[in-house]
Parts: sequence; structure tokens; C-alpha cells
Amino acid sequence: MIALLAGAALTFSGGLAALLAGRRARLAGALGAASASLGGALILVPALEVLRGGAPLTLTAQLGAPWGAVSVGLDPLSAWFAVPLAVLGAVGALYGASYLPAHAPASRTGVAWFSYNTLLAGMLGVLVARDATLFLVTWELMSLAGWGLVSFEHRRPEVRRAGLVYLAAAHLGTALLLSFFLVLRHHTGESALLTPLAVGSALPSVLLALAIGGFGAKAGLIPLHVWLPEAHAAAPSHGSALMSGVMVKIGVYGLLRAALLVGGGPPWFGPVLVALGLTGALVGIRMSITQRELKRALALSTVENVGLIVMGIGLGAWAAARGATEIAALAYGGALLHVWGHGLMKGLLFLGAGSVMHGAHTGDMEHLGGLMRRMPWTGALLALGAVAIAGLPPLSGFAAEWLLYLSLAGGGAEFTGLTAVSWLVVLGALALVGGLASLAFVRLIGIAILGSPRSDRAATAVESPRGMLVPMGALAAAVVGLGAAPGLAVGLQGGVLTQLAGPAASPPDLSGVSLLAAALWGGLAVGGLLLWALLRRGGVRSGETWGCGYASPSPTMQYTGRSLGQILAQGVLVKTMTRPEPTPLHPAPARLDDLLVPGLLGAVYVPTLAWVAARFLALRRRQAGNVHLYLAYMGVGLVLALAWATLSAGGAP
Amino acid sequence: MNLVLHLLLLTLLPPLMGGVIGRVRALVAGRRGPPLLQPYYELVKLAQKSAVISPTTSWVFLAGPVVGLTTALVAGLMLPLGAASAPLSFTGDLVAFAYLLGLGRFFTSAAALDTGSAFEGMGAAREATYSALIEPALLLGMMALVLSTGSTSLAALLGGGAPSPLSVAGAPLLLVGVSLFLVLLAENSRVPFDDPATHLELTMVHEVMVLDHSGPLLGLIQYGAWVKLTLFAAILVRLLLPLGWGPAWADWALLPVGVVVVAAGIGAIESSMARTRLLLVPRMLVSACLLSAFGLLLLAR
Amino acid sequence: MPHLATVVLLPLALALVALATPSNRLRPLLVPAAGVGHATLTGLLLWGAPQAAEGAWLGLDPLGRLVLGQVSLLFLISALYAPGYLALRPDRDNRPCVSMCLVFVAMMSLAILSRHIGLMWIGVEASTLSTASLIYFNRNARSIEATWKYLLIGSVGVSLALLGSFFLAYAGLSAGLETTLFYQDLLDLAPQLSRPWLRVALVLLFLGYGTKMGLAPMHAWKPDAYGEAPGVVGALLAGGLTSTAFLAVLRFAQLGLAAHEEALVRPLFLASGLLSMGVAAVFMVGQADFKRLLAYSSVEHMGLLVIGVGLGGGGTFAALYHMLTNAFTKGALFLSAANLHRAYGSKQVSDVRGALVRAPASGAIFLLGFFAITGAPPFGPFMSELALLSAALSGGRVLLTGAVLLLLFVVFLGMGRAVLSMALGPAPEATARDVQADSFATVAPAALLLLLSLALGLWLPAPVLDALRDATAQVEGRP
Amino acid sequence: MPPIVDPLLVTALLLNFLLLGSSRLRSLIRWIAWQGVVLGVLLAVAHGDHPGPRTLALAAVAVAMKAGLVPWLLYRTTRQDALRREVEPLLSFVSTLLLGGVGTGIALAFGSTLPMLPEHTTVLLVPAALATVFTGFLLMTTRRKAITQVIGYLTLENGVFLFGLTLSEAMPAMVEIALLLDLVAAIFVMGITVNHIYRTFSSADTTALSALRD
Repeated sequence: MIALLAGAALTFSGGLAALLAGRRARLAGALGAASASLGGALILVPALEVLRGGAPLTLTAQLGAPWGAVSVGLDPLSAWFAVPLAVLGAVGALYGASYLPAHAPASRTGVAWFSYNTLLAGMLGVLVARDATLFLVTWELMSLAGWGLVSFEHRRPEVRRAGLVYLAAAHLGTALLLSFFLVLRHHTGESALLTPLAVGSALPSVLLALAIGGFGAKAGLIPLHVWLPEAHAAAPSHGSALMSGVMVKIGVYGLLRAALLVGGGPPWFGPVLVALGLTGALVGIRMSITQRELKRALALSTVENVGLIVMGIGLGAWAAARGATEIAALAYGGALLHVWGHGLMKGLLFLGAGSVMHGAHTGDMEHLGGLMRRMPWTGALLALGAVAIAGLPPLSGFAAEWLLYLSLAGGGAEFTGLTAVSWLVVLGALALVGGLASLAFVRLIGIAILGSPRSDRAATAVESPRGMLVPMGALAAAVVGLGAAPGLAVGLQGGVLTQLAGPAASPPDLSGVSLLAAALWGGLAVGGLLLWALLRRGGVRSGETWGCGYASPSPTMQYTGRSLGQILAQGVLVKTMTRPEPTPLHPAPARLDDLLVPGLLGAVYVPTLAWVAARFLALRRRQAGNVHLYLAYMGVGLVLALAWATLSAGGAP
Repeated sequence: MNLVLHLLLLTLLPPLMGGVIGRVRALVAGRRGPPLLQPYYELVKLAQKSAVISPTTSWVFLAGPVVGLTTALVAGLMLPLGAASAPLSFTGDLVAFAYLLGLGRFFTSAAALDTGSAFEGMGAAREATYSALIEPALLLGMMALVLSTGSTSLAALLGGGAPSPLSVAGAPLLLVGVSLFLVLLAENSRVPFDDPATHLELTMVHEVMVLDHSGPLLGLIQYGAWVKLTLFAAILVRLLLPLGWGPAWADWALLPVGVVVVAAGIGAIESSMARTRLLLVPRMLVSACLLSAFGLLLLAR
Repeated sequence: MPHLATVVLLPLALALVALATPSNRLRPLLVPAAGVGHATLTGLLLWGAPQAAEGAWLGLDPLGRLVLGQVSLLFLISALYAPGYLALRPDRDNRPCVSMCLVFVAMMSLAILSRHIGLMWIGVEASTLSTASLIYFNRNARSIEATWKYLLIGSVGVSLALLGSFFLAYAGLSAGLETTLFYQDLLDLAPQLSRPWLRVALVLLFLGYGTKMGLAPMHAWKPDAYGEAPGVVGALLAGGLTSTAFLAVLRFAQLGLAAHEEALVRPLFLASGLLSMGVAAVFMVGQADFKRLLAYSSVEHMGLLVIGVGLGGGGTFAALYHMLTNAFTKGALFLSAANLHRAYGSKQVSDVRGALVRAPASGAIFLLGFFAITGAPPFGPFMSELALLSAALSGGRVLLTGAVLLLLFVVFLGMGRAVLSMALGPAPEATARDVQADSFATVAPAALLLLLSLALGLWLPAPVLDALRDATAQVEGRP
Repeated sequence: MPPIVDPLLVTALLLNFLLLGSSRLRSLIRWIAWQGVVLGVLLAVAHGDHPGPRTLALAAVAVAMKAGLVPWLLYRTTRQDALRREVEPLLSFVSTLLLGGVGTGIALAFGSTLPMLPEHTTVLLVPAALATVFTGFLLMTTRRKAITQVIGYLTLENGVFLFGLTLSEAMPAMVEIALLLDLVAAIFVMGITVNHIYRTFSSADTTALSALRD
């Protein structure tokens, strides 16, 4: 436990030192990166140790007045989430060391590192906190550090807007969490996170509802996901990698912890989580297809994947509630494996996107293209990440979805009546999400990386330095490794599964997936050799791409990101193309904004807040600034109070 | 021995499908049509030709055909073709089957986009969107089989030992069968969804993606396409025909015949109707999904 | 062990000295001198823990000790700010400002120490009059208007308090007891006081001293006064005067509780607290002037304090703890807001852009102060608000907790939009008008106050904790 | 309470109505001075027939302040604003008078609910005090000029002081003098502020003072 806390302390102090290093950017970078990676290592060792079956670590300290007894612990569930935190934190730090100098003014590098390291330390704090006050403090510290990262490049107005939306969502989440812990403390008299409750009356439902709201706001569950796309697009790439890869998972961790605390929870908990998760997945991937900016598309894919994870947890809870432990183990196993898998893949993709923006100085897909030839390593790594996150076989994304499919199939077969039907419908929807995901990432890779460059910035793109490619390579290796041998990771889930689905649960067997991966890699090697042989024999000639004999083909003739997603956007699911109606009399400037995807934020939240603000403004006119009115208010207040005092007290002597 | 027979069937049978379809189309149109072994000749010819590669492309352009073929073959390994069970089978490999084809499709689309031509982009967009919409139909159809036989491994579902699904559940599986046939047509870009014989780039879906592939690359792609067609036909055959009652050689013989019959059916359909309007295709795909979903609901009740 | 009165007489003496000293440059130095003197005297008094002698005019009970300590510490740190600030305004003759500031502190100390209600009234009234000239420091049309409104509403409030004191005395008289205005005697006689007189007296006193606290509906002077007064005066008002008025309100709450009048005291406090928070929330959304924004934030936190007392038990402890944390955080905010006002030459939120770039130190303090005051954890206000909310919920008041959380969220949105738009973004190029950049003298006190708020959040030292516990016990009437 | 107190209280009530009704500033100051005198006499007479030297001195100081110093100060300030000597009311005179009447009625009703000491029961002291307070409040909220608001505040103070008479034993002399000094200080500061208002706005019309608003 001490090593863990030492890791967190080292990371935080490194960040602080980087902040104090002020103008000396290189020193700040070195300090921050070294402390983050070292801290990561210090966290990884005990986490793996606990996962491998070691006894859960606990530590209780008696602090001063406002804190009272503070207890800290690392059980398999926390350890499971600590591993991606450590890995991605360290890798992101190394990447940031060479990414930041080009993207951050020397004076503010310290701020970036302070935010990054505090985010790391805060997240670890949340994972190990075992009582309400420490949990809330580390949780808010994490949110504020996240805000530090999101509004790092605050010179751009959209970054500031993203920062404000992020803060509002974070504050709403914290308010809900505050009431969660207050209700908990009020009913059980103490606020330890470990002791499961006796199944009281309405208490579990209230607690879980607050938990879904509070943790969902941070995890990006469907109604509260509006801040996620803008925030992750605004943060520096290694920051958004950490936020997408790990911070949203901390929200999922909180949800699991609440479910554990309440002991499985009421019957509605599973289905609601499945519904929320699935809608989140569908909406997330649907929006991602029509996005134009690279990092926003990736952020929306995070919304989709978190949706899948929460759906997995919902399925697990649902099955556990009905006693089907084996199916619950499958579902929880799939969700937990996806936490690791998605952390690695999304981290790789965001670092790749950062490398693209480093090389081509823009994240807008419509200005990219042709990068595979100019930035071969980044292109290849991004392609690998895309294949993985679309859930396709040989890589790490497939195993988790495979487990989810198995649990759904098992549930469909075992349960009867409405439950079976709903599980099967969910299976169909999961298949649709899988298809849309591969469409989204074919679009991402095909438009941004392949083809010919659509702007001179893309044409003159240059490969990123080794300092950025090596961490991405490490993540890519992890993705391939997890894809080839998911059994290793799932083997470690023993402790967590027993916590979640009861002692009978055992980690599912994934030997088949490894078999498939081996067969596939072998087949690809043979196929490659065959093609190489054929091409060598037949010879290769270079010729212009077939353009129907058009005289002067230009890169702009290529398919664009929007057109690739147009079929979905237009007809099948949601109509988002808007045609401007030119005014009859004097022609007003008409504008075709074919990517007008208002999303929940633009369509719902902002108008309601604006309406409330307008009502407040109308109210304010009452205090019109002249002193007579103020005195009149005082008089009214006085008379009311006096009347109430004399009347309410009745005839008391 | 079974493994050798399985591999032989898997590698040699597919081009025949192409020949049969071509021949049936010709006969219906009153022509003699090309010889049955025409596709084999084409493959050999393409293997010797030299490939023309556009300067805008990268290694993804070359990887497209290879991944397409490999995924089809590996998926083939998972399907029980004859009496024996599939060489590569594990619980839940029906999901792997679907996602393997997804991987193949991912790379062919990426290869199409790599060339940087407007037509190939169009083809890639249509292909990816249509496959995304048809994916639920395939998986729900498979689920119907899972419900009727109880195991999630293809070998058990369609294998020799298992009683023929039709006899077990009858009517609902007919619905699923029709839906799987539609999936077959959509996945392999046959007529109602796409017209392989057209030369108008704007109207194609699958063919336009392979516009720029030439020589061995084109060969690999066509061979992969036929293997995929054979796989889907094999699923359909195992679904409809009861197996496992006769001697082993009968099962081994029954499959090629069944597959050829399915190819003839496809040829008949291709010559009897034209390609539907592009805007209507999503509607047909969704209806295929609903068909298999209803079939499943009837079973799950 | 110095006599209690020295705490009052020292600042008065220095005020006279200030009136006498001719040079405009030397006079501001008297303020920090008074600060140090006042702080040392207070330290000695608090250390020695003298018992309030029977019938004595001045005395230190646990409540008084807590408030005196807080006001003295705040004055010490704000006093360090004064010379730096006055040096920036050589054009203005600071004789009235310095002397009145010292009189103000003296009168506050008098009000805190007095054991006689009439004497306390005089202390509060005199502090009102002395701050009037402080608010008028900028000598422009807006500050004269602010002063007038402050004076008028303040005087009406205080005279209501006087009427309330007389009603209290008469309550004793009409119940046949010997009339007295000594606080200790009233406390002992509390149960026998005649009910109707006592109840009306409590209402009048609560509204009277509530006006000085700035509770709704008597809050209208606060935005004008804090908006127009210079930063250091704003800090002193928001941290000092409000705490003194809160002390008076607490004394009469204690009296009410001793007379078993919970049914009157608690609902009155809760209603007024919620109303204050509601009014503050309404006026903070879309507020154009950031000093008025801070004033409304002060109204909101006064509401929180009064809600705490209205809850009783843990709520009173949380309210007192919140009084400490809020005073220091509010002080830091006002001082840094003054720096920003000078750096940009305007108080409009729309004019201030990129404060982190143009005035990094004050901008950072202002931003961190915003996070602190809206309850971000490492800082003090989070801890006290957490204690307050858990007290509310343990009292079973779910609706109240929900309302408070909702209002806190609305306030966060309103204030967040303004502060973030000021702190972030590129800074416009500095025109000639706003030439006064940050200097050490103007930034250090604000940073010190913020650190104090952070310290209170992280760790409550034993003496402070005991002071809080004794004060709560005293108010709640437990021995 | 000797019987002489009642007529004095009635005159105080009368003065209230005169204050509400007067439309010229100078008459307003004259009535407020008379109210000061009535208050001083009441202070002297309130406790028994032979007032001690201390109360007499206190009464003298009170009269000097309320009837002498303050009206002279107010008179000096009004001289600056030579043009507008009238009292511009926000609410018409008639309605303020009516409100005054209603206020006094409420004060009477409210006074009766409070249990009085035997020797105070006959005297309508509490109602008179409350009525004066209400009149002061009314003057402040319905009059436009700053001077009238100061006078309103003064009437409010007189009302509070009137009520203070009942407690003359409870309040040691020193505190009473201090209270008196404080009131004068308040008037003094208000007077200075009114002068400054004149200098900046060249008129004491407080409705002009409405720049500070949200």
C-alpha cells in the first residue's frame, strides 16, 4: 500500500515541481514525465500483485479535524482499474515529453504537467479512497485537473467553451455524488465504502439513482455525455488519451463500487444500465460518423465504448440478480476486459491523432489525406488502432465484444419470456453497433490517412519524432498482445469477478480467441508471401488511378468524410442535413451547414439554461436600483416577520 | 483425411460457383455461356499478369486483397463442410465468423479509399454502410440456430451429428432461412443489392471498390469473393438439408451438390430481376434484419 | 494579560495619530501597525482565556473569542494590502480613509467584546458610520450613490435593532423582573421573559442585525457598497463586518434558544437563509460587474451561515466553520478583484479578458478563489459546506438539502461563466489607461488569505477546533 | 406615569400627521424641531413628579440636540438648494396621510396585544412610539428629496427614543448619552453626504440615484 501511495505522491510532487519550474520548459517536461512514468510503475506493481491473488491492501489513518478517520485500500476491483491508469499514464507522459514542446508555449508547459500529474494522482486517489470525504476530495481534484488539461490551450474560444461545459457537468456530477454520500451517511451512520448495506427499503434505489447520475456524468453516460466530445477534442492529445482511456473508466469504477456497496441492487438496476449503455453506444457511434474533426470523432467513439462497458455491467447485474452466475461472469468479464482494451486502443488512437496534428498541423479530416506515405509509422499505428477499436478479430477489441456476445447468447437461451427477448434484441443492436463502428473507423482511416492529401498542410506533413512514436509503438504492441492472448488478462479477473458476481463466478475461457488470432496471423503471413511471390514474378508497373479517363484529376475529387457518412445521415436513421430556404424578397445569405448535428447539448441543455437566465433577468427588474424600493422591501419583510411571529406563536404566555 | 477433404473442398469449389452462375445466366438468356471452368482459367491468367499500382497508394492497397482472402479462408475453416466437424471450432465462433468477414470488408474498403478515386470512395461508403445494416440479420439468424441447438459453436450448430435444425423447429427457421439468403445476396453483392456485371462505376457497390486492383491483386480478390459466396451457400445448405443419417461419403458429396444448386438459384434470380434503386437498398437490408428477428422471436417464445 | 479595552483603544489612538500625521505617504503605514498591534493584543487575550467578569461591560465568551480572532487575523492581512494600495493612489488625500478604517476596526472590536446590548448597538452603529466614508473613497457619482444607499438602509436597520433592544428590556420589565440590558443577566432570566415582547424583540433584532449581515430582503445595499468600495474595504466589510453582525445575530439566537423559542428562531433563520441564497442566485446569473458578483456571492454565503444556525446541532458548528473559511476566501477574492480592476481599468466582466496572461498572479488567485468559494475540495468552503449539508440531511431535511445543492449549482454556473471568461483567453493589448500592473504588496495579502482558506480546508488545528466546539455549545445552550 | 404624559403623546401623534402632510421643507424642519421639544419634555416628566438632576440634564441635552443643533444643520443644507424648496413626494400627500392613519391604527392594535406594566397600561405610549416609527419609515420611502429622507430617519429615531422612555431606569445615563451622540453623528454624516449629493448631482433628488442596478 505504501508503494501505491508513494507512486501517487511522487506523481503529484513531480507535477508540482514542473509547475514551479516555470519558464524552463525542458526541465518541467523532464520532471513531469519522469515522475509520471515512475509513479505509474510504482502503482502497477502492487496492482498486478493484488490481481494475481495477493491479499487486498488496506491502511487506515487518523487525520485532523475536518477529515476524521481516513481509510485507504486496494482490492481487486480497484487494482483492475489501476492497471490501465498506470500503463496509460506512464506511456502518455513519455509521449507528452516530446509532444508538448511543439504545442505549448514554454511558460505554460509546467501547467500542463501539473494538470496531467494531478489528474493521475487524483484518479489513483479515487480508486483507493475508502471513505466519503477522501473520495469526494480526490474526485473533485481529478475533475479540476481534467479541467486544467481541457482548457490548456485557452486562447481558442471553443476550448474555453468546452472548459465551461466540462466544469458544469463535473460540478453537477459532484453535487449528485455529494448527496449520494450524504444519504449513505445519514442512513448508515458511517460512510465507509466497503461495508455492503443491509437491503433496506427504498434506500438502494435512491442510492443507485444518485450513483448513476453522479458517476454517469463523469463516465459520459447518455444524457450527461454532452461535455465529452468537446472536452476531449480541446485537451492536448496525451491529456485526452488519459481522459478518454482512464478517466471515464473511473466513472464506471464508481458505478461498480456503488453497486457493490448496495449489494447487487434492486431489479431495475440491470435493465436501466443496459438501456443507458446501449443508447449511449448507438448515439455515440452515430454522431462519430458525421464528425469532421479527428479528435471529436474519437471522443464520440469513447462515448460508444463506455456505453458498451456500462451495458456489459448492466447485463452482469441483471444476470446476477436472476442467479445466472455463469452468464454474469461472462458479461462482467467482457466489460472489464473492454476497460483494459479500450484504454489501450483509445490511448493509441488519441496519441496517433496528436501525432497527425503534430505533423499536419490540423485535425480536420477534410484537410488531411495521403499521410500513410508521408507519415508511415503514425499511419500504420493509427490503422492498427482503428482495426482494434472496431472490434475486429486478431486485435484486443474483439475478445471483449466476443464475451458480451456470449453472455447475450447465453442469456437469450437460458432466460424466458420478455427477458430473453430483450437480451436478443440487445444482441441485434450490439451487432449494429459493431457494424457502425467499423464504418466509422474505415471512414476515419480512409479519409484522414489514406488517399491523396487534400491540403498543402497534409502534403507537407512530416513524420513525428521518435519520442512520440515509441510510446505509440508500445501501446500498439500491448494491443496486439492483448488481442493474441486475452486469456492472460481475463485470468487476472478472478478476484474482481468474485466481488461482483459472487464466489461461484470464474473467469471465462478464451482459448478459442487465441486460437483464432494465431490462425489469422498465420494466414495473413502466408497470404502476404503468396502475393509477394506473385508480384515479383509478374512484375509491377505504376499507373494513374482510374478516373474514368477524366483529363485533370485533383485530390478534391476524392470522397470526403461527410459524404462517406452521408447515407446514414440522410436516409436511414436520423435526418441531419439542413437545406437553407432562401428568403423570397431580398436574398438573405443562405448557408448550407450539412454537418449541423446539434446533439443533446445544442438542442436541449443550452436553450433551457438560456430560458432560465432570461427569466432571472426579468426578475431582476424588480430591484430597479432606487433606494425607496429597497426600503419598501425591508418594510414588507419586517411586517411579514412580525405578523408571523405574533400569529404563529398563538396564545403562549 | 477429413481435414484434407475439407481443405480441398474449401479451396477448389468456390470458382465453380462463379462458373455455374455465369452458365445459368447465359442459359436463361438463351446463350450457351462461358465454360463452367471459366473462373479457374481467369484466376490462372490473372496470377501471371503484372499488377498496375497507383502512386497515391500505400501498403494498405496491397493488404486489402490479402486480408480479404485470408479472412474468407479462415472463416471457411470454422464451417463444417462435410461429415466431419470444422477443423477450427470453439464456443462462440459464430461471432468470430461474422467479425472475420467484417475484418475482410474493413481492409477492402480501406484499400479502395487508399487509391484516392471518387468512385472507389463511393463503393467503400456503400459497402461499409450496407454491411453495417446487414450485420444484425446475420447474427440474429445465427442466434436462431443457437436457440434450436443450444450451443454457440458453428461446428455443433451445422455439424453432421446435430439433428437438422429444420426438423427441430420448422416454420421459424424458414423465416431465418429466407433472411440468411438475403444476407448472402447482400454480403456478396449479388443482383438485388448490386449488379456485378455492370460497367457503370456510379451504380456499382462491390465491383467499383476493386476497380484499381489488377493482375494477382484482382485474382486474390475475386477468389476471396467466391470463397465467401461458397461459405454462405454452405450455411444455407446445412440449414435446409437434413444431414448425418446417411454414410459419410454421402454427406461429403451432398454439400457440393447443394452449393451448386444454390449457385444456380442465384443465377436464376440474377437473370430474372434487375438491381434495385440505391435508396431502397437500406430498406431491404432492414427488412432482412426484421425477418430474422421475428424468426428468432417465434423461437425464443 | 492586557485589559480587554486595549483592543478597542489601540486602533482609536492610532486613528487620532493618523488624523494628526501630515504626510500622505507615511499615514498608510499606520494601518499595518494597527493590524499588528490588534493581532498581538488579540493573541494575548485569546491565549489567556479571561473569564467574563460579572457585570463587566466588556467580556470574552467562546463565541466572541472565535469572531475576534477571525476579524483580527483578517484585518492583519488586509492591513498589509492598504499601504501598497494607497501608494497607487497618491492623488487622493487618504486622511479620512486611514483614520476611518482604524475607527471601523475599533468599533468592530467594541461590538464583539461588549456584554451590554446597548454598547454592542453603539459599536455596530459607529462601524456603519465609519465605513460610509470608506465607501465614498473614490469620490465619483456612483460611490456617492452607494454610500447614500448604504447609510440609509444601514441606519434604518440599526434603529430597528435599537427598538428591538428596547423591546427586549421591556420584556424583562413587563415580566416583573428588574430590567437589564446586560447580556449575561438576560441569558439567565431568559425563560421568565414575557413571551410576546420577547418574540417581537427577537424578530426586530434579527432583521436589524440581519441588515448589517446583508441577508435578503435587506441585502440591497450590499452590491452597491461592495461594488463601489475599494478592494481592501470590500474585503474588510465582507470578512469583518459580516462576521460581527453574525455574532450579534448568534447572540440573540442563543437568547431565543435559552428562552425555548426554537419554534420562532429556527424557521425564521431557515427562511431568511434560503431567500438570501435564492436572491443571490437570481442576481449572479449574467452579472455584468464582477465586484457586484462577489457581493452577491457574499449574500449567498450569509444565507448559508444563517441556514446552518437554523439547522442547529452540527449545523451551527458548520456555520461557524463556514464563517471562518468564507471570510478568508472572500477576502482573497476581493483583493484580487481590486487588482484586476486596476489592471484593466474597468469593473465590467466583458472588458476583462485573459487575466491569467495580463495579471497572472491576481488572475490565478481570482480563479482559484472562485473554485474555493464554489466549494472545490482542497479549499475550506468545501469542508464546511459538506459539514453543513450532512447536518441538514441528518436533520431529515431532504428538501432543504436539495434546494441548497440546486442553488449552489446555479450560483456555480452564473459565477463560472463570468470568472472563466475573465481568466482565460488572450489578453487585449494594454492601453495607456490600465497601467497599474500587480505589485508584491498588492498580491501577497491575497495569496496569504487564499493559503489560509486552503489550510483551513486541509487541517483544523486543535485550538481552532476547540474554539468552534465551545462556541457551538454556547449557542446551542448546552453547558 | 403621571397623567401629563398623555396629552404630550397625543401631540406627538399630531406632529406625525403634520410631518406627513407638510409640503414645504422649512415647515418639515420646524415640525421635527417641535417633536424634539415634546420628546425632551416627556423625558423630564416621564418618571414621577420630581425628576432628579440627572434626568433634567439629560432632557436639556436632548432638547438642545433635537430641537437646536439638528434643525439648524438641516436648515443650512436646504439653503444650498435655493430653487427647489418643495417636498416632491413619490406618492401623493393624501395617500401618504391615509397610509399614516392606517399605520397608527395598526400601531394601536399591535400595542394592545403586548402586555403592559400596570402603570403604563393607561398611557398610549407604545402605540405613539410605533406610530412615529412608522411615520418616519413612510417619510423615507415616499419622499423624493434626500433631505426629507434624513428627516424621516430622524422621526424614526424619535419614535424609538419615545419607546425608550419607559425604560429610563434600565438605561444608565452614560448609555443614553452615548445613544444621543450616535444619533447626532448619524445625522451629521447624513448631512455631509447630502451636501456631496448636491455637489455631484446639483439636486438632492434620490430617484436620480439609480445608476447602480443589475
